[in-house]
Amino acid sequence: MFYREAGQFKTSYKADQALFPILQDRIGIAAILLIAFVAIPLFASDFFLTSIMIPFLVFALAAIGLNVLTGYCGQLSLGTGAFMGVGAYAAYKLTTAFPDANVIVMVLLSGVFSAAIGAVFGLPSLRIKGLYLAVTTLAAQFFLEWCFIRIPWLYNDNASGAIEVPRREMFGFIVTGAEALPITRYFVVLCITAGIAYLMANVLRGRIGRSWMMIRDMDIAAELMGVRPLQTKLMAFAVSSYICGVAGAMMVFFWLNAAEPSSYSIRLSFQILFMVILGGLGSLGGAFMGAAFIWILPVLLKFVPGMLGMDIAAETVEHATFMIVGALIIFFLIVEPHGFARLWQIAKQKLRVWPFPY
Amino acid sequence: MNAFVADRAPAPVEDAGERELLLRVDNVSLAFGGVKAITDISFDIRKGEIRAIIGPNGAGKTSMLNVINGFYHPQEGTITWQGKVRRKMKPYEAASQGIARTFQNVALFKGMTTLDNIMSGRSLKMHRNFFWQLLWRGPAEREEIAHRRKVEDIIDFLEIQAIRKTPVGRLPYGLQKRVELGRALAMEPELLLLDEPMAGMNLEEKEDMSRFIIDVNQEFGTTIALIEHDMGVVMDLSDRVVVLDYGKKIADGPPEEVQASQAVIDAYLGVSH
Amino acid sequence: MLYDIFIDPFVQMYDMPDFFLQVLWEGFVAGILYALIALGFVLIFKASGVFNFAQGIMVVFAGLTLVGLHENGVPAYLALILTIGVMGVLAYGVERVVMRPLVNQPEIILLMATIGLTYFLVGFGEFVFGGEPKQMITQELGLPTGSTAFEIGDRGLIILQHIDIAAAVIAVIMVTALGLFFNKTRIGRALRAVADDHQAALSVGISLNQIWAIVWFAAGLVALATGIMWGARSDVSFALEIVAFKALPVLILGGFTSIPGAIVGGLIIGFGEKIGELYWGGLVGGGVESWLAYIIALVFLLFRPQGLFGERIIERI
Amino acid sequence: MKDFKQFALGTAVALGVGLTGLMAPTAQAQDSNYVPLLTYRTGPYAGSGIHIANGMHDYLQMLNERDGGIGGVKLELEECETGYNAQKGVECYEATKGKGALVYNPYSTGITLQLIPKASVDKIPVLSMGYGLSAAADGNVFPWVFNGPDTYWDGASVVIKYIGQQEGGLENLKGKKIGYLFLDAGYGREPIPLLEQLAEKYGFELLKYPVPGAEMQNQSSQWLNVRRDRPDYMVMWGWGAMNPTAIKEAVKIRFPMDKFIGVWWAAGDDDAAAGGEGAKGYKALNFSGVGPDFPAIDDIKTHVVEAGLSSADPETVGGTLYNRGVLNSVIIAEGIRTAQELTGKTVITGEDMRMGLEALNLDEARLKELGLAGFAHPMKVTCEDHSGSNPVFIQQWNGTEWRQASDWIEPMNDLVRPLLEAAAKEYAEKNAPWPARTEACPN
Repeated sequence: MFYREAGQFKTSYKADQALFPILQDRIGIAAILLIAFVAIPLFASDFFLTSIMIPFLVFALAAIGLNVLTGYCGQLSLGTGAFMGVGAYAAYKLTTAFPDANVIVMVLLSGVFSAAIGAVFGLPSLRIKGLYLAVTTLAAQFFLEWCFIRIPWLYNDNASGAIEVPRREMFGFIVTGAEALPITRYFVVLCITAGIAYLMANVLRGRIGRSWMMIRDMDIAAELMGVRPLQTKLMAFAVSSYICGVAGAMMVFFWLNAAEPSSYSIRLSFQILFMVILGGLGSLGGAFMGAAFIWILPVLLKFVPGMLGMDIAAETVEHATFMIVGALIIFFLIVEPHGFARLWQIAKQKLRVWPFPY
Repeated sequence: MNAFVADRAPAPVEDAGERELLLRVDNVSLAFGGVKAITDISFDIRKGEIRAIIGPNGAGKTSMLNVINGFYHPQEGTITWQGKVRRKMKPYEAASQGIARTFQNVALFKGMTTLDNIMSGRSLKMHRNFFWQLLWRGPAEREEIAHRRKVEDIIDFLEIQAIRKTPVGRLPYGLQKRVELGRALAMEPELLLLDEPMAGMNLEEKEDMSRFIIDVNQEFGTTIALIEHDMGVVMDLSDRVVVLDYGKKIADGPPEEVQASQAVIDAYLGVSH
Repeated sequence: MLYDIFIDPFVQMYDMPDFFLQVLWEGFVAGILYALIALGFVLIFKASGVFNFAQGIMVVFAGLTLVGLHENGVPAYLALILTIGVMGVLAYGVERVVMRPLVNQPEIILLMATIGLTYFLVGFGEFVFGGEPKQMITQELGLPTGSTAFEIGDRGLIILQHIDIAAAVIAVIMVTALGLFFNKTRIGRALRAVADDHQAALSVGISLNQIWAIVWFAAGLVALATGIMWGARSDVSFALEIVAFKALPVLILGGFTSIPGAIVGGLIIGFGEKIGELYWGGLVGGGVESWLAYIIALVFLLFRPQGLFGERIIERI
Repeated sequence: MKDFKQFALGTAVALGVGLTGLMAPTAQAQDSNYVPLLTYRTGPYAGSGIHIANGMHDYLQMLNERDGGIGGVKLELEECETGYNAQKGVECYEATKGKGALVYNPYSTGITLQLIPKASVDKIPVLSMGYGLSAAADGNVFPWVFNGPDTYWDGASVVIKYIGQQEGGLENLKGKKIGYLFLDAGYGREPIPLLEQLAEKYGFELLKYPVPGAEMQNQSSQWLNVRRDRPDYMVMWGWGAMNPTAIKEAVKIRFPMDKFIGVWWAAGDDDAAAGGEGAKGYKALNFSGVGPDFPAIDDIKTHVVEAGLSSADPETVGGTLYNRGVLNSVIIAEGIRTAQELTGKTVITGEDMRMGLEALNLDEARLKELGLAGFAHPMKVTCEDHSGSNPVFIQQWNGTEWRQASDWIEPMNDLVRPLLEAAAKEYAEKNAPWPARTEACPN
């Protein structure tokens, strides 16, 4: 009823292969973009921008990165945090080595380094599969974390052992550092995330995306159809790590402002993995939904007791948050193991046939 | 006939035994640890024929197909492909030389739609690199659409238009087999290996599938090697039959000849060894 | 440089044999403890195909419950029994609430569910017992404390902690008991049947739900033993959860389903990382223990993808 | 299962509605002084964090209960749980800064580093008492950051000075071996340059034993190394669960405990108690009072703890880390009071607070007035020196409680101060363009 595609005829393969072949979807995505680019900047408070939207977009990008690897190519990775760290440290080295270069270019370049390192740690994927591979990616996680601490060159020998984001300007706007306005940082993060999401959508609907999914669904059959497993998997590792690297760089440059190695610990890897799984493996939209759920829900939960006028100690709220998030994760996995993306499809299906049940 | 078929000239009809050699298997043996799957088997496949490989369960038929498309590497023996002795190769190399196959237990890409599954057969023919793919607009999109046309021809040929956008996991078994055939056809192979294409089908589906196989062979000129248990189908379809039992070749020749062979009768009726 | 890598460590081992023995002993103890954690993983994976990431937090949770009960005035042994009861309730709850609805889901979904369980247990444990680290009630439980020193030669000295010896003994007892349980009892046989083939086990009338509850309970007991031992080495706090990651390379080495694999893998990792850290770690500034085990496992896996005790994988289509 | 799905969809919608509510900026009525407390009672470092949080909260709460706040204005306290996690730290900062926050105490090096550049932009000072960035002691470069009474470099120099005293003079350190066991993070690595400099100057050998954060509770390798190297003294820069584990391991290898000295963050009661009888003799630096025998602590007990307003276990009141939290709050409270005096306002802003902290003068008389005579060394902040490099004492564990074991020892200011200034300069250069100080000096 509300979501009816009947009567929308495609007259060319081009139209049929568009990203959003259905009119309602096009309207929906336009509305979301309108909200993101116009409504939020106009009405949102600084807290909403810095503590909800910016982290949400950064995490969504990282979730897209991991989704490429895990959701589309079927290679489970627990090293996301470290790959994000590589991006952050690379961006820091680049922008301090070339202070006059455009910082956004540096952030985008930093992903190249994490892509290279990701590809190296992807090599075992040729022989090792499934959960075994997941555990070996932990080697990347712990080894890289150790490098972030042990190689002072990476953080320019700072006494604090951390990377501190210097002030950088672009077109007269301060985009990084403490003086950068939340709104500026928000726009940068939004443009990068939306841009990469769009480009990835292109890759995923073409030959390369298909070859990843072939490997995921049945690697032996894929190989017998001419897909080179090593090349394809390494490419997935590289592309995934590139995206995660950029997300990691954005995390410190546009959100945290300074980062210790512990910012890129195994916990971050789990956080991102949760977003991907709850959002829905193999769905770009799901990455956004998962990121929203895992990041925004705990932030909101903190406000609940205050709104209800209850005086509960901060740590009790934290404990409750942990329990609720944990329980909800299990709950959603039980309800719909294919994540929010599938729930969204079911919802669309319901809207399509509404008011009839089927 | 549609554009896809028009590309291919039908093979001239001649006696199967005198056609040009496409593939020859010489004295091949394959073992897993101590278990011998194939022992000293030789036979050939000639261009344009339908070659059947039959035998009781566990005779080594699927292993033979796996050897042909490079998935298993025989410990002994040689394989000659289009006149050249083949070195040890990876499966994807076999694919790029024009060997396609279907599988005994349907091996479709379960998370993808029918369309995507058949498109995946075009992987080797598509060449736009990652950066064009990122952009999509322009060459990548044109390439995609060009291949989509070919795939649509196959969809028309197999009469599966209605399930184009359906994830293959939701299809009934018979249709899955058909999609799998479509995927193999999309590779435009020289040699098509079909591993029990009619297993688990009812009579009507078998008839459809037989028709597709004959059409593919006669109109596209594709050489086909197939494993099948239904003797009626084998006898009707194939030009020559090779019979395996316990990893050994026990007969080879035209269907009528094989059918009359005492060794084959013994193997199927279970004479003790 | 080459000398430092290839010769010096062996010279050191030869020069200070007492120290080398001590290193081996520490490696042995650490290996035993890793093996115990890995054992918990193996039990659950074998019976249900679930890679239970919550094993680490179960170790903490079991330890906290034990100490928390004791702090509230429950006598040590009673607290131990009650804790065993709590682990039983936990096992039953997990089976009812998590496992049963998620049966037949892909392994990654089950893995995620156990991480969700981890979050829940962290919140719940801190809510009930608070976040402060707690002292393990070693003496109250009648576990030995103190140490024995053996003198070797003039200045050689090997110190063995009694608690470490106890840990080794308890580990051996637990493994033996589990082995007997699996091989000699009806439930054990049922469990092995389930490990081989869920469907087939169901068809001969084995209750999967019951088996799962039992393995989760067994894993809980192993977690409790680990919690006590590791708690006695440092203290019982939520940071301990991270130590449990060490069981993962052990699992890779030993295989996800092999109990002897967990033991041997644990010992290899224990010896490997102690010897690596003490004789080679200094070359890169030390502290390599956090990743050395993974690299050992990774290299090993590249040459033997099926693990220590796994059979060679034949891929079929 | 279908109902479940509908429920899930419903939840999603509800979440969306909740989100829109958050979009509206929050306004805050100003009739109190708002002090956000970034604390952590959860996570791997909760063991140390809880006591500090209790101390900080209880002292300020006591001022509210006993005196009705400061200068007649109540303090509005709000704890925000960071879990020692940089992500949540920033969130807490953003959530509270709009409410008129006067000062931030992050209690995490990572969060401190994030806040330092923001302090001057948002005009809210950062008080990182005895942690954070040592270089921030240079008030000319970091007008908004206060890290008294001491930096890690002060602490490291005091340790070496104390070891010198034990050996009968710094010159006797020649040829000695001093082991340095540290949490392998920025925190533990910071003292290394100074220790190396001292090693060169006094001719002792510095042996480094890093403890990776993930291996905090698995230190047997480090202590095997200690056993092999046989250092004469061990110095520890640990935090959280690392401390009790290290002390237990030291007991295990029979290291002489009176030659094992921890930094002031390795001075908790739980840390030492973990070692049991064997930990007797363990020493640690400290700059805040030992034990509960101070009038102000008594007031906390009567007005806060016994009134049920504290989440502290009464037995822990007066513990080292609890008292550390109290000292932190004393500095906050005195900063507010000084700011009120300077500006004549009762409800002050972050900028006023900065002046108050910069003009802070906690002399002996004032400490006595506060009921805290001898609780801390008198400290005076100047515009140049935001740390003060104040004397520190050594405390020793007697098996059940801490006892002061030395007089106040002055840090080696001649060595530390140039290092601090050089580090501050370096920080400003690396973070160029770093804003030059424009804030007037209140002194």
